[in-house]
Amino acid sequence: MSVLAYLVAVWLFVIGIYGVITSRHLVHLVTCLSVAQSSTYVLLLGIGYRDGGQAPFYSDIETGTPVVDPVVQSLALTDIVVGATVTALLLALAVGAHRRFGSVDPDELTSMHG
Amino acid sequence: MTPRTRAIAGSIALAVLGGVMVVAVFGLEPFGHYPGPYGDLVARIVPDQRQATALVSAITFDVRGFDTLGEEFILFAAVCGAAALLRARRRERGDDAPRPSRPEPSFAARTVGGALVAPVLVLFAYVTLHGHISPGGGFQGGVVGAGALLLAYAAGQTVRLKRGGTMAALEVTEAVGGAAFLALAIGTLVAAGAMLQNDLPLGTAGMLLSAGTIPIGNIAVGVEVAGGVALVLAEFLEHALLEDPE
Amino acid sequence: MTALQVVCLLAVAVLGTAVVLTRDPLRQAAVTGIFGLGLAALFVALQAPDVALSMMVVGGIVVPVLVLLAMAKIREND
Amino acid sequence: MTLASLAIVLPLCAAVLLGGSTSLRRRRAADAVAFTTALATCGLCLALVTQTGERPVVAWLGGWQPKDGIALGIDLYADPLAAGLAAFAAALAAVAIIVAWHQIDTAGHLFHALVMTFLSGMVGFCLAGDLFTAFVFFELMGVSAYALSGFRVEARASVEGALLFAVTNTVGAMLFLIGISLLYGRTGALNMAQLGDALAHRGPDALVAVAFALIVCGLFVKAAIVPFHLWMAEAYAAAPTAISLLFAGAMSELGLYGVARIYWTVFDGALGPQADAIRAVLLTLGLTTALIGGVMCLAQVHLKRMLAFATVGHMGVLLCGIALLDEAGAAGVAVFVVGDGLVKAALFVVVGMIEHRHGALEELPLFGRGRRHPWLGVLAAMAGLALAALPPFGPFLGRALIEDAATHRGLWFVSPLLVVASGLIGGAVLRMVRTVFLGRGMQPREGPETAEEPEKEAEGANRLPKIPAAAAVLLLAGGLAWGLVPGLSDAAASAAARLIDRPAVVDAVLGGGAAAAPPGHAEPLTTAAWLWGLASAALAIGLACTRGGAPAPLRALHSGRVGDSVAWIAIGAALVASAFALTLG
Repeated sequence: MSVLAYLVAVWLFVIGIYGVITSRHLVHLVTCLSVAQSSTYVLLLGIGYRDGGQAPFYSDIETGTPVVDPVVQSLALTDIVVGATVTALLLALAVGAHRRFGSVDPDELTSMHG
Repeated sequence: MTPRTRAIAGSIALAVLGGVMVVAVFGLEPFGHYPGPYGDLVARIVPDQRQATALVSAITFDVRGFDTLGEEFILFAAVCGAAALLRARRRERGDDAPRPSRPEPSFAARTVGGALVAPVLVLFAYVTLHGHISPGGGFQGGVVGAGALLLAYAAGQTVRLKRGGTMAALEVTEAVGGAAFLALAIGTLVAAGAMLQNDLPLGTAGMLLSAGTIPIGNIAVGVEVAGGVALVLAEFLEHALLEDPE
Repeated sequence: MTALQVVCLLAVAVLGTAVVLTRDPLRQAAVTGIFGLGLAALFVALQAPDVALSMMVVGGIVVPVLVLLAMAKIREND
Repeated sequence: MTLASLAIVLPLCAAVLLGGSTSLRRRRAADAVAFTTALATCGLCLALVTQTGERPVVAWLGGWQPKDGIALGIDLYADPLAAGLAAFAAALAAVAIIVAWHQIDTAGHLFHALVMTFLSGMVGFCLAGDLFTAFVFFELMGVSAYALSGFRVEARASVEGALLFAVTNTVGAMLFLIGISLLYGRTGALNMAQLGDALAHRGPDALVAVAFALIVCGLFVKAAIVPFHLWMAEAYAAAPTAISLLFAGAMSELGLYGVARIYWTVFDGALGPQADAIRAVLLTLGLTTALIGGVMCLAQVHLKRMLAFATVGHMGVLLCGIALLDEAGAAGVAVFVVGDGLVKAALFVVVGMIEHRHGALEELPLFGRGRRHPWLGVLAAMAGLALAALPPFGPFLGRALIEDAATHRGLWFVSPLLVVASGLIGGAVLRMVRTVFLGRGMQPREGPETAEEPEKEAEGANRLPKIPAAAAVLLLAGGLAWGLVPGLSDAAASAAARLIDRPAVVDAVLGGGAAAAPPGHAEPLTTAAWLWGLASAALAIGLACTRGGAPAPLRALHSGRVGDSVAWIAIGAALVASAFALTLG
């Protein structure tokens, strides 16, 4: 049980990338990538968790109470923003690719090679 | 590779890669036993030194504020890129395509939208301004703020800007947020000697005006995120929502 | 590890798989929204309310809306 | 110490100015702001280099000094190598703006803003002393690059290349971040020096080996190491020429710089005892990359794709130098990056001028067109010879240092294989010169029709834009002269010695001060190295008369499909990670 969180993180990465590899639709592909990205949030927060630790906000608890690691939370926040912006950019590219090629199948975007 | 061989080869590779990762995570401390020392040191030192009760905000905007500066510009770059890509379409569409005329927002839509703008803006301000005290902050608030901006335009309550003007206004909002964060970085460098050094009066923990530069960073990010997210959404929505200049 | 955490972790794993296996992007937008909310719930259970709030607005609202808008654009160009 | 942070923030200031201000939307104003900023950034980085003469510059951002050997805040760490590479990237960014001068006519201010964020990402990645900060600026570089490569939106290929680029590199960034997370879980640290210290005390196990593998694979995607390189040719072909120049001259090199920096600062303490296993894996990848890059380079008829594979091949050469895991190899890499980068940048400028003048980038439609610009042909031919490591120019010196270091270790097979690789690359460039500028070889099938000049060219086709032409000459002259700089090898050896001296880095970052660096010393080049240089130049001249072609499996490998590319990343990562987990764990 003690590694369940990490296993879930690995699973999300693996299944997300599997979705990217087998995807037949650009928008689907981008969403799968965001699933793989979410593995990093789970991994980070899992690493920083502490049994019985409180959320790191001293407005509600006494200073000095054991808290979970606030650093990973800050990293995860950054990571979420990065992930969301990359998703937005990728979706814009997907729309552009469809406009150019008239197809949403990633395998059909290879006009240059015939 | 044919899709089939690719799926098979990819699955095998991912199984191996996942297996190796699983072996690696067994080397981590068991779940629930974060070993430190970074987080514990921060938890011990920062609340007293910075009068911030929300440790995550204190890290995001102070201890590791430089990361956030980089992150804000990732957002900035992605928004610039998405905007440029989505705009290309309008340029090349030219005059041949008939433009669907924009329906006037109905009275109900305007009333409801308009009535919602104020409370959403208040929520934006609340979430952003309390970032150093409680959960929330510039980023979460900024997304709410983007909602307010879009509601305002949807309701047609604001000045009827042409779409070019609207986009420019959102672009400027985003840039102003980014510039504010940069000004904070350079200002602290000049005033305190190190970039993003928090040398402002710190106040008392838990008060709205406390924690020095942390709320300023929150506000800057809130404005930038609001402008950026609204810009991307508006570029996607394009003529569903906004008038074309032609 | 609390029961809530176990439930949330398993739910996230299942929902993530569901997102990938939902091949129709429109349906996927809905599933990914639920996945985002599941992640947010997990983060609350992991004592990370700040991250949970972000995940809620990003994963629950912004990303699904972007996916829907992208699909609308694609339909419109067809 | 303020220089380091200013060098990162200055381009960002320009970016918000360009993105937000309506008065800078006029094209020339944007050009001027971006160009000046890039030059100023380059100046700041050069000033930083002079400050690192005796000891590295360590800047604690936010004023958070480390406490009891534990880093609290983020530090910027500048040694001569880091600051020098940042300066080089900034200089190339200035060149890119010059090249774009005549080309990008649309959405001007956003283009310039993105070049500025790209520059900031590169400088930040060079100077980051914190692993997560390195990741953030790596992503800033990446996101700006995806957006920039999608910029030439009117070209059909553009979006496809940009999408492939963005998806593959996002996967790479995830691998990088998972590796960082594993290390954080082990040590509770993000500062590179502190990480290295913590790992050294505990010795290696599967976690450390896998974290190393994931970080390295993530960086290999950016550095286009086989089989992580499949996005490269598409992205180059898609991106505006000015941007391809930055990708080829700086971005890929930064990926490998990251490998070297992170290995030496973070992992050497823990994995150093098993250096032989790491050397074997990295050397295999490096040689494979060099050869596949070379073969594919000669097979291309599209000029930018050809240069993309030239870059892949040279990334392989660089990886071989890093794989030696010693001072001499790293010194050779440092010399090679600059020499090769300058020469390749000159070639990109030439290609950009051809593209601007003739509107084509394939060898066939350009057949014989270059006869009107013989000077460009001479430039390109000299660049081709320099890329083939003709002594005594810049790329030769770098490659020779790497070869000597390899031979010194008893790895006799490295030299001949690298000779073949650069021979192929130089041969491809020379063949292009032959078809485009001399009108020989590769006859177009319907001669008269394709030889017809379009209307556009009739007026002033002989006139080439002056500023890019001057830039090309200067870049090439710099790349050639680089090999002749007196004392360069010794300086590179000193810089490399400081890169690999982990205890001194830890002392400088966490201990507050370091002993003054000992001067480095490079062995003089062996005769064999000179002969190998001549051999590869001769090989290049010989290959210039062939048509070149790649075996079908290699062509099939480079399908340019997103799914294939990501599958190969997974395969590569699985191989590297299991190799490291088995041998190091």
